[in-house]
Amino acid sequence: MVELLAKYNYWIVIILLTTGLYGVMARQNLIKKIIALNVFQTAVLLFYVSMSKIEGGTAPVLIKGAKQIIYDNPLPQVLMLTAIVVGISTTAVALTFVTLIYREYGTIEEDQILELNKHND
Amino acid sequence: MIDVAIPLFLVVCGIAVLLVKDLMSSIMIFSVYSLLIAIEWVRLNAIDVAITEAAVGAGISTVLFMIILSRTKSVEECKKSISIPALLVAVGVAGVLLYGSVDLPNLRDPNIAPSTHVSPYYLENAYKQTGQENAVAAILASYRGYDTLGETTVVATAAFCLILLLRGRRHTNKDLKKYEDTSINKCTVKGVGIKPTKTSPPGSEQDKDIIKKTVTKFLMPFIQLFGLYVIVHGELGPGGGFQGGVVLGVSIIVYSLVFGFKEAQQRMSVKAKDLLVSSGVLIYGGIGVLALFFGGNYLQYNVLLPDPKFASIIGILGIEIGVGITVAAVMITLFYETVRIDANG
Amino acid sequence: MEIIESARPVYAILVSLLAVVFIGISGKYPNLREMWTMLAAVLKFGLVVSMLPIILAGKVIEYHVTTVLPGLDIAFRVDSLGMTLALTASFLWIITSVYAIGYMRSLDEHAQTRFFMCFALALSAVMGAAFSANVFTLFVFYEIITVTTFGLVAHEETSEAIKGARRYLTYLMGTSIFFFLPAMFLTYNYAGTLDFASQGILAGKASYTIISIIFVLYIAGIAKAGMMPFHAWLPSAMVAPTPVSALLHAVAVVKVGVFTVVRILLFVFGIDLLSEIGLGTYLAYFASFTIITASILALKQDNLKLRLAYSTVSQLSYIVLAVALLTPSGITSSIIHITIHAFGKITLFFVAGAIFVATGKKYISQMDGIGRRMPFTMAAFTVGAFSMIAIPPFGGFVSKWYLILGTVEAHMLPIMVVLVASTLLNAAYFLPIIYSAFFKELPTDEVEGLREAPPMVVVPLVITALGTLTLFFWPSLLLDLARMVVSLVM
Amino acid sequence: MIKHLPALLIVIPLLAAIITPIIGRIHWVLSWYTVTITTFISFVISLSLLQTVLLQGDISYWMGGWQPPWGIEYAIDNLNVYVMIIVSFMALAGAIYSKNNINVEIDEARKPFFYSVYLLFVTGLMGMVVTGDIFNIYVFLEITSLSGYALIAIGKKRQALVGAYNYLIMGTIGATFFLLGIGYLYLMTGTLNIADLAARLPEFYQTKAIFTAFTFLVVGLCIKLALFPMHFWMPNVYTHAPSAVSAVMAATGAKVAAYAIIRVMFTVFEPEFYTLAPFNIQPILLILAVAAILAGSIMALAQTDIKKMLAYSSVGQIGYIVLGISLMSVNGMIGSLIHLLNHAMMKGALFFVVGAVVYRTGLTSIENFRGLGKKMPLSMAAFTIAALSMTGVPLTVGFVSKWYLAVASIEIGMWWLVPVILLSSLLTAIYFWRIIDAVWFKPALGEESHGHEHDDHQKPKSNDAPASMLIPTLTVAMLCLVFGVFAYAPVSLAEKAAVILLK
Repeated sequence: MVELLAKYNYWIVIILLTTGLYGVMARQNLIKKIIALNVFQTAVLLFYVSMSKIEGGTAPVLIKGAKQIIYDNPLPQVLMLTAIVVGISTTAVALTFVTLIYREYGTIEEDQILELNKHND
Repeated sequence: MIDVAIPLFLVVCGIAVLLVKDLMSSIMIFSVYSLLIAIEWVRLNAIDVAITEAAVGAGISTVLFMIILSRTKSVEECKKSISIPALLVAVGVAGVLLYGSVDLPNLRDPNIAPSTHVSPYYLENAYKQTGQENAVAAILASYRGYDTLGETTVVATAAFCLILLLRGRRHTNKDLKKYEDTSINKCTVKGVGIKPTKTSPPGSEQDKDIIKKTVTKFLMPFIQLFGLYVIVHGELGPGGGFQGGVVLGVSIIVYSLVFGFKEAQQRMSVKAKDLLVSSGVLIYGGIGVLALFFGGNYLQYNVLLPDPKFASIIGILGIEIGVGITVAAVMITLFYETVRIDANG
Repeated sequence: MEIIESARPVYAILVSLLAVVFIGISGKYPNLREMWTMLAAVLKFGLVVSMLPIILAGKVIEYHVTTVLPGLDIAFRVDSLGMTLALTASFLWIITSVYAIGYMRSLDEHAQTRFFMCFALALSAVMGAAFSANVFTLFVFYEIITVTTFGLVAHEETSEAIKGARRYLTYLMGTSIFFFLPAMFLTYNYAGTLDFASQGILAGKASYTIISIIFVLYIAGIAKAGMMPFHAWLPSAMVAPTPVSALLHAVAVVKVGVFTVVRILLFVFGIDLLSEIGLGTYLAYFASFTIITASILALKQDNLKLRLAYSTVSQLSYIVLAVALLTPSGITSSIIHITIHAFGKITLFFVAGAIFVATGKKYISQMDGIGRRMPFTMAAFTVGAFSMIAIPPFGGFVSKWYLILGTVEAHMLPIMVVLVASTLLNAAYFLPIIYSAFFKELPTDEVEGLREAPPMVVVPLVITALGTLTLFFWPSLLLDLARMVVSLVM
Repeated sequence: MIKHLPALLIVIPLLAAIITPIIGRIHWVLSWYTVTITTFISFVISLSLLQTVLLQGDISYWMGGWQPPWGIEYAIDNLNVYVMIIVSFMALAGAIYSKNNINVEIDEARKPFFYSVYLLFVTGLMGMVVTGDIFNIYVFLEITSLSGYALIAIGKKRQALVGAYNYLIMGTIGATFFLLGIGYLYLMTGTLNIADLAARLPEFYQTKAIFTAFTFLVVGLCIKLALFPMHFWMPNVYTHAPSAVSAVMAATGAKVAAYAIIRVMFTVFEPEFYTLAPFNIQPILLILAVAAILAGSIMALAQTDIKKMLAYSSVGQIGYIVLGISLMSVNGMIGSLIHLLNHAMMKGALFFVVGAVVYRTGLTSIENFRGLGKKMPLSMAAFTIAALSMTGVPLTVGFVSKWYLAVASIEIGMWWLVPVILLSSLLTAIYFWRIIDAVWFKPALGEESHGHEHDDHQKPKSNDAPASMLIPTLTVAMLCLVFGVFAYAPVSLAEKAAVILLK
């Protein structure tokens, strides 16, 4: 049980990641796919940030003079700041595609779009 | 206990997001999910990440999703339930992950490699070398400042992409009408949002609402001041260009939500905003180039002034401002461009 | 052996390449365009002839162009074997050019510019193949011939022509990608080099099994030599205009094919290695099979060009058979037959073309009595046919004589039987044509207006027919070249 | 400033890309000049870096003056300078080419943004190549991906949007996998610097976590690379993107993804890993590569749209690159590396020509190529050269790559790969010959069949592409021949890189 809890966040990451991935691939709705993609990405964020935490550590804001303080690892946090920003950028572009697709096809369901493409070819 | 509960809630929300058919509810749940994850970041002492996640995940992306939703359909259609190939892939990925996590080190273990190899150097030297008390800001802006330049560029790229795709006239498809009424669309459950072009951009209906306007007008300087503060504050505590930029951007977005798109444009014209997207990155990149002329490497701030530590502080401040400008401008761009969509369609 | 560094072989190749450019530019002025062709043909022949004394003096000319990859060079080396092919091809190009101009203009063919461009390109490649110093260079030019002649075969652009050309390309490209290329690759892998050497390069480098596999791959890969079962491209390429069939399918393409076989057998494997494993014998019997089968198939053809095509298939295997005997006389026969057959067969094709130009007839059954109205043409045909059958005093006799000597030297009597049978078959499919052309009556409704083709068509075929005679009486140049090859490899 | 060339290589185009929209307000042509000049500068800098690397050895540039592993390092060696040259050259060619070609897709008002995004795309690729920090690869991967999605979506047909959307989804999944892989590596080693990772990883080679990290890194990149069976997003993308974009993407995007795979497989991980890892990786890659080669060729055969055909042919060609990697021998690696260059040129030229045809006729069906030899002789000559090169005819670049792959296969005893390569060459020959045949030997659609009439004097007027498109097309096509004949120059470079990778 202790062993299980020691890796608790890993399991959560795996569940979220798998859920998101399944959602991206299985859903037909283009917006739903993007939401799922976001869930998928946040799972990775959770993975990184989880590894930055150290037992008994404090946030990595350095306190002058204090020597014996254990700080959490700041690096994964920095990396994830980048990843979040990348994520929103991707989402914005993806959503733009969705609106344009809706304007051109009148639907945001993948199977219907495929159907329409077939008609066109 | 809460450390166990929040992730569990996350999982519940994550699954619920996918199960809910109504897209609006789905987005709301996703918003909750983002907030939950921000709380989780706080629990994990990642304050900077938490602020960004709250502003970006729960704030901006929810707004974006909703705008887009108002332009398309809000209901997922009643199609098949389970996709076998997707399930197989997902199970495969989960399998590999499970397999890999068997010999991963325990969480929170202070002796794992990330905590012993590179990061101690940052914690030890960040203040000495960069004058930043917030180690996150020190790494973000200085040690890995180049990554951050890249990241700012990603944001600017997104803005340029949107402009490229949405500005000007796209040809519209003539065959669209032909297919719109055919059997393909019969599966729609409620028929909500089938004629999306009729819904107006959020904001324009509320022109008459004086109270909102007054409050907004009153609040606006404070929000923006707060944004600036967050940008500059990164040196001492959580905060920085991204977070502050998002806040600044949100202030303009709120303004245009309340006062309408046209009014907001008078405050900040599209051209000026485009210019800001570029100028933020240019400030950032320019400071890097400046360092070259002072004999340092690219983005080496400590050569800019005689006192290396002070130079570093100034340099980092400069790039944080650059990031802030770009991020704010991009957030506004995302909003402006998506709102403008059907004006062109 | 003295080696002379000279770029002259490269010039011989470049002449017609340059001509391609000029032909392309002056496409709108047919006379100017044809002048380039003629000029290039004469220049090329002159360049080849200018190298002849050096070769006859026992020297070789070498020129290294570039190294593509370590071990893969583009390099040229002019020796007696290559010289034979180069001389034949460049001389016949002059004649064929005259003939082609006459033929194309008489029939008012379309896309003549493209036609002459491809023609010149193909000739460049033939020179390149003749002068190749290693398998790689040879392979490159072999492929270039395939591609450029595709343009000639497909010339008519009718669906039949396209179909024939596709088949042509499929066979030649397919075999060379699937067999020739791997063979070369394996050679490189085991021998470590691809340069031709007079004693071969594979001896002692690989086990007999591997060598046999490489051998089979080479033989299967060089489909241009027309060995069965990869011969079917030849008849289907007969859809091309007759000058193409004449030069390319009686001379350039197929001769490069057999030349490649000879080159590979003698200079990659080497006589000693082949006789040690006994591969020559297998090849000889294999070739015999093609000789007989193709002759029988030729008997059944009514289309004159098709009959000639099958005759070519059979005659090419003579050359392969001769070299496979691995004896001095055998090799001599194979080399001189490259030239002798070229002269004979080109005459026959010219005749077929001349008949088509004059009468529009393609089928043997329509040619009764034609000899009376076209005496020069049919006389030339007779000369060519007799040379094919190997009746003295025509060139064909010389090579068959050496071939028989070769079988005796190799103690392969069964082959002798094949030769006799094939000679009879040759006679059986050529003599009836001559007979009906001269001794049967013309159908009465056709008497009017039937006469010889224009002089530009007739003169060349008379010249080649005379050439066949010359080769019987003065074969010394050819024999000298052949003997030099023999002394080199033996 | 010479010392700072590695940084300037990326910083110049990056800042130029940011300025481009502003400059473009004056007149869009200025933005075109910006892009052309900047890519040219990058190309020149790459050449100068090549010289430095050859003469003085590898270069390490510390961003912000921080020593690795604490700061971000630009590590330039034989391998990435070689890829840099390919990318910057093709980017330059694409930029010149796009000047007129892009008229088909967008109006003048948006051109400055197009060029900005184009330059960002290229910068992202170049940034991925020169960096010595694995997370930095991810950041630049995202720059290039985002701009790539937008570039595709401006395609004229609405299918372009769907293609771009699917690419975005797949690309994001791939990038996220890559990020996840980095996370595993980081968790085990605590570092992000590639050289440092290489030094610290060997003790973990047998762990499951590192194997997982490897799997996610490579799978993520394979999605980007469009390796069979992860290729399905790619044909639609190449088909519907603007031709200039398809050309540059095929010529550079896939190449950089392949480069990243090589980097991860042989620099981050060292060859020893493949003997110690819990599963044997080589056969899996090998099978995927062979499947890609055959499937790509076969599917290309079935296409009627030329762009789609080229896209499927790319699937096969990517198989070649992966095949060379999976052989894990010096000659195989040379084959892969040389194919990076060769395929970039061949596919670039082919897409350039197709773009010119679209520009002139607006159609992309293979039928439509009939009789084009007379109308667009120079373009079609370039097409023919590139197509012959694709089939692997000697004296063209295609032959060189295949030769090395075959040598490597025999060398390690996998002779059965040779027939595979041959078969695919044959299939390639078939699907390209269809077109060459139609171009030169068939009358144009709608024209009467000639029969025997004399058409030399009345042939249709040649109406070839404008010079801005012809020049890059012909240059690239000629290079297919030049490097086919003088193959030794790139091969020696590739050989140096291969030897170091497999040491």
